[in-house]
Amino acid sequence: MFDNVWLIPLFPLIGFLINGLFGKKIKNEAVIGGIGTLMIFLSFLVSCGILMQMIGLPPEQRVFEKVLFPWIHSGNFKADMAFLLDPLSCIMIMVVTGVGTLIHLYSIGYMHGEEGFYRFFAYLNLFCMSMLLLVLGSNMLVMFIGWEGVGLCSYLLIGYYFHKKSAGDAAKKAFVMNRVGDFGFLIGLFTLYWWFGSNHNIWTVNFVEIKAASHLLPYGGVVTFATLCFFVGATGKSAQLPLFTWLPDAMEGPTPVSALIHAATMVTAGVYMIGRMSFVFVKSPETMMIIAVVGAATAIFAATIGTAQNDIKRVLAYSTVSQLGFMFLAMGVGAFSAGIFHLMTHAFFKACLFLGSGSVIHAMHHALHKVHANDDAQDMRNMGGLRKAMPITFLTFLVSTIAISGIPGFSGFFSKDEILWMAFANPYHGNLNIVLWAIGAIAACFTAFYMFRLVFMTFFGECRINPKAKGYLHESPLVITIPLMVLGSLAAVGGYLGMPKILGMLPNYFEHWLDPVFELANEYGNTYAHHGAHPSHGVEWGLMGLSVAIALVGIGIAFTMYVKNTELPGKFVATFPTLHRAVYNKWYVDEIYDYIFVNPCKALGQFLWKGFDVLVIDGVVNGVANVVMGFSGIFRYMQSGYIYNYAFSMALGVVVMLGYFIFK
Amino acid sequence: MENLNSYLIVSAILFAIGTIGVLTRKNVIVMFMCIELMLNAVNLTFVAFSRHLGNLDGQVFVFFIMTVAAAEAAVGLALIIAFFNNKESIDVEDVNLMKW
Amino acid sequence: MSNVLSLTTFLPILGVLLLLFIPKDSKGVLRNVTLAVTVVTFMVSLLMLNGFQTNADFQFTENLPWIAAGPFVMRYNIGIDGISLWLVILTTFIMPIAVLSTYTAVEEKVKEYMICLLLLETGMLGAFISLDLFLFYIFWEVMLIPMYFMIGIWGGKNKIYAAVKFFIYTMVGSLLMLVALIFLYFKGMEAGITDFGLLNFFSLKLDMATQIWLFLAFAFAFAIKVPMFPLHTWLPDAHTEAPTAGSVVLAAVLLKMGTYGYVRFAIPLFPEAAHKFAPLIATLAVIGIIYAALVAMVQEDVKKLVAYSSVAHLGFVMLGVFAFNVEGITGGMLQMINHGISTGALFLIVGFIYERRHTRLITDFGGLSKQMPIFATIFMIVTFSSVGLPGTNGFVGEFLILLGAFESQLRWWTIVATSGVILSAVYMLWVFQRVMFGELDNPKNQKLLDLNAREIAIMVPLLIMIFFMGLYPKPFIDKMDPAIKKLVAQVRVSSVNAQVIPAATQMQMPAGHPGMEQMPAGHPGMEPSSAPSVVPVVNPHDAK
Amino acid sequence: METLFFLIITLVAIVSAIMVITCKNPINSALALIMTFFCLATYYVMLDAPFMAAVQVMVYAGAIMVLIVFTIMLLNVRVDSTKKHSHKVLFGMIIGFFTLVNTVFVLVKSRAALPTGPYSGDMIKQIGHTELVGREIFTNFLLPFEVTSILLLVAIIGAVILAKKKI
Repeated sequence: MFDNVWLIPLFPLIGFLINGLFGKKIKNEAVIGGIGTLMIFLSFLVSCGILMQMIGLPPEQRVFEKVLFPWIHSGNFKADMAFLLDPLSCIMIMVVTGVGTLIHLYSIGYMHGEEGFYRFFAYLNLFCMSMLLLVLGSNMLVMFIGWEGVGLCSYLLIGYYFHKKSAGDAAKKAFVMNRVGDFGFLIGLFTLYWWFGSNHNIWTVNFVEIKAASHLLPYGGVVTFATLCFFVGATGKSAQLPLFTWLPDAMEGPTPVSALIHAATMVTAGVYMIGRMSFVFVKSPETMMIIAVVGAATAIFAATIGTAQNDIKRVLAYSTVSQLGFMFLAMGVGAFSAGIFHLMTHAFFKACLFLGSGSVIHAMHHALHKVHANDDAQDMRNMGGLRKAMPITFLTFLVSTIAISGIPGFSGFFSKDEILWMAFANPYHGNLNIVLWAIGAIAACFTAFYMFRLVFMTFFGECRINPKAKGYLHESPLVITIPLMVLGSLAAVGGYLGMPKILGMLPNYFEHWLDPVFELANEYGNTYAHHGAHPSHGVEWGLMGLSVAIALVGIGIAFTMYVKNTELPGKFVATFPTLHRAVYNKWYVDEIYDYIFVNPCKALGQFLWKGFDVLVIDGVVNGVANVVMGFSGIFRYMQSGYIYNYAFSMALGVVVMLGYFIFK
Repeated sequence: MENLNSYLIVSAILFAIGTIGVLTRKNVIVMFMCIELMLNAVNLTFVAFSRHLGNLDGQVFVFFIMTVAAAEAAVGLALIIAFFNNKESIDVEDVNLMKW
Repeated sequence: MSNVLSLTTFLPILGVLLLLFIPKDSKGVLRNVTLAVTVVTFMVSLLMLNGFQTNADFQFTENLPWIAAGPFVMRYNIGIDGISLWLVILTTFIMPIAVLSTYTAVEEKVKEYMICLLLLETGMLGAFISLDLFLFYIFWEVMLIPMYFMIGIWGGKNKIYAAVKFFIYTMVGSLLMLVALIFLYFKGMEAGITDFGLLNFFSLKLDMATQIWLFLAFAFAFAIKVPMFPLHTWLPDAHTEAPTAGSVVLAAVLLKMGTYGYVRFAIPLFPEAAHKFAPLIATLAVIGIIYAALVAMVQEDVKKLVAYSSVAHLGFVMLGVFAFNVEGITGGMLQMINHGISTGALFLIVGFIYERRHTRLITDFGGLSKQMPIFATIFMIVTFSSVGLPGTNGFVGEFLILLGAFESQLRWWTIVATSGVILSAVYMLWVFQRVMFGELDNPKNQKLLDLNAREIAIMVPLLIMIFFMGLYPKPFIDKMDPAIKKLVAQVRVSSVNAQVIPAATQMQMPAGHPGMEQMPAGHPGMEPSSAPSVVPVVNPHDAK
Repeated sequence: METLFFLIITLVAIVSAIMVITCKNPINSALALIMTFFCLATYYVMLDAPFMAAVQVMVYAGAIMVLIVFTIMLLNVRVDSTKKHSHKVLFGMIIGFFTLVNTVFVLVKSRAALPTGPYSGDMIKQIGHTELVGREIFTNFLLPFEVTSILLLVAIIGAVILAKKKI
């Protein structure tokens, strides 16, 4: 089975080629969607097979490299088109193909009747292929193909409604910000490659080889530089501070895209990359700290913005940014498996949330369309009371919301709580730990608040939709609700795979599974960790209770403000107008970026073109020409145009020259 | 047969007269004739030297010069006619299109 | 088989003779014959690819006496190695495409146009295969003339200005090169070299001062052709005014003359001087990358934008070449081919819409995706190839260049240059968005036709190459590898004497990577002697 | 006797040459030029080159001058324009004088060369000048001679194209 790993990215590629080249001719939506879904489902089956085989192996043997063909070989540099299977990539392919299949299925219903249906499925398949390359790549370069490939697909899918200017802008923004990250990734790659090569004559970009040689790396120093560069790459892809602004804008794409790319898979690539290279990252305490701080800061920063948004998808987008912050926090505190665990549970519940919001938007859109109303189908202020019309959507949405809020028993609780606990109890950051924990906890509170705000505004209370359209609201078709139900149930129970030890009911399968991957990183980490007294179980229980309480507080506030006492939000806004405006406008980050980067760049470009190129360089060039022209303008008066003048000068010349030679 | 020098001097005189004609006259046809005169002066030199040196190459050259002169006459006169058709004049002072 | 090289080079001239006998009104015949000639040339050049042995020697060599004027002996001395092989093939590959692109674009003076194209092809091929310095110079000048006419006769509004600017800029450089060439020959004669054969001069030992002056003269000529900042301003004008085929050939092949000149002549002939000036040239290259990207960003004319993007791409090539290691030069060579393909394709794309709308202003477009889906797809693929997306050809070259440069002493330059990757995405995507995305609001655009079969046929070979070179560049790299290794060895031997790198550091370095130094913790260090400010000031009298 | 004859011919040649450049009426110039040509033909006879003399008379005095006279008649331009440039004449004279001085010097200096060729006066008289020139032309100068035909052809075509009003 391992040998067939190349089939996993191949199937979506086939789907992409069929739909991309012939989709326009096929026309039949069922066939197009069927092909797209089938292909990724086949990949899912192969992935399952691989997972089964890997479970059957002893942990030490769970590494397998498959070289397809040599790719770039030049001088010392060697990069093959090769895939790496280990527990980490196994989890990732399962998530990508599994969630991917569901979202493909969902899209058949959601995208029904859209212009360019085939295009959508082609892009979606291409995305899956790129993502699978990213997680399967056995060297940094193959990973980079996927890394940029998903950026490309994200660009294409955000710009799916290309006739809208906002969609085009968002697509471009996403790609460019990702490119900023790629810049970091490349520099990091170069640094590592160069360091290993020049110091130890190990010229490699292969993960396995780097892992084998990682003991040679120093702590800090060059590793800090390299890992920080990689981390820049991760912030670009995973929408962390300061490169997060593209993700909310990316909601311009169709909702399944938001679910697949901007929640479940692509944006987690940064987390995955850090996990993949944990043995390098952990060698730099400084980088670890920066990752933890950036993660925590993003978590709280995005959560605050999420509280004030009215667009249902934007709330979810900021929630995604915030949850990614949690994952980075986990990575930064050395809780790699917890981070990956959160990645997985997040994929379940956030995909479910997005798809659920898609279902709502779909219903709203149809209802509004029927009565020719121009209201915004995504604005929560136009919703309310939808739980009766859309019971399945409501139920799955509620389950996922509970999961993300961290209510015990649901998946989000296990992963998030582990992250918070590790933030508190990790041996790396000393006194910073308590701050990290506090920020994380507050962010969790905000999370519970804005998520329940979302649920209450959408599904509870008065129905604020255009009254005429009210009668047309109804539950989405089965092809949409089935993925919702599957994901909803995963969101509910997925957490039991990685139950914390302290609860003791089940072993932490997840952590054990990933042990072979992160063992080395933990070992390196131990060499400089502060081995203080381990916090007792009591503390752990206490913190767990505290985080649950915090989540409940958040839910309570949301309940008070949006169900019981609905004029409270208005009062709040009236009391703190500046604060609300700042939060509503996302702390003006976009404007600041425009002011600092975009506009100066354009101005500089204009100046260099009009000022330097045209005035200075061409000025010199044309100036030289003009001087010559000036002189010739004077000299040309020697040309009288009369033949005898020329004859005279010629004869004179002959006479003088002859005379010179004769009489000299 | 006179000595070579006398022929050479005659030839030089004719050549100089031709030059003066080209430089002073304004009638294109007269200028043209003066050029023929100069050519003939050169021919005389050729023949004189040929005879003096006992080598017929010079005379063959004269033969070629005459061919060129004939060709020149044909084309030159055609040019003059074309010019006259345009300007109703054969005065060189009217030929000044190349003026700066 | 032995003279396949001459055959390839002069087939276009035979084609010209053939064209002379076709009446100028039968435009269709003229076009088809030209196409046939270029296709046959391409086929013949493929024979060459087939017979090419993967080693570092010059192959298919021919060495015949040509002009012997006293002490000046010029020979018809030609041959190719892995470096020039691909450029020759690129040239023959691009020409049929260029010809095909003129079928509807050029209606006036078709015969003359086709003759110009074919002469141009011979000139370019000749320059790539010459192993005699003087022969190279002659071909170098030969290709100038048809290009001059193509811009000057079939160009746009401001064609005369552009043509003259192009001509004079190049001429200035090539005259300097000629002077240097003759001086070099005299130096060679002192050392017992009896003709202009390039290989003889490789073994010529020149003192540093002479090298510097000769290198500067050659470098200047090539820098104009590349073009490197700040000698680039002829390029946007020439590109904007030239007809589509002219732009394609100019971008795809002519610009490569400059970079090829560095690789084949300037660097191996004067290795020590090249080392000395590497920081300066790398600086200019990096400035070119950033500068051209910024300027491209604000262009209003699509073609000008593509022209500036050329400047940026060739900046990458220069950076790679001056890394003086296998990776960098391989990347540079690949990038030369890539740039030929993707920028050529971009110019064709601009040509397609220009033919339809007779405007190139970005603001005149918008929302074309809706009306022209095939065009949109192709444009997008080419855009991403130009941006250097992995999986397309652009990435392989760019990556190897940056990797090679990072390994060499040009580390900080590389970091700055890498940011050009961001900027290239900005300007290419921005123009793509403004042209293809958005509302189709201009009524003139609403009746645009999508690409026809001929236009698709033009683009398909380019698209195939884009993906083939991106996914499986091995055949390309393998063929050029021995020649590049030889070049690197040639340059490195002298670099030991060049005093650019302290000799002690050199000794510790593992083989293959000059200029490497242990990185001080956390802060990648750089040899103080390679700072860009160390541009030697040389007294002209030292050259004597 | 022969010297006297030479002097008379020289006088006639120079006087008619001067008339060529001084006559107001181009016809008179042309007639004077014909006179000069005849004198030159005489010189050729005196130089033992009767064939050249014959050609001179036929080509120059005959063909070319007829063409010129014909053109003058055709265009019917009688006198030069009234504009006078005395400085022009002065300059012309000066340059002409120096030309004369130069030419004489050059020619006289070159006299130093001694007879080297195989064709003596006796030989010419014995075999015949025409035959000797003919041999020379058709052996050593065959290619140039043939090329002259192309020259003439080009001249004919050129003249036709130029003289036609509309092509």
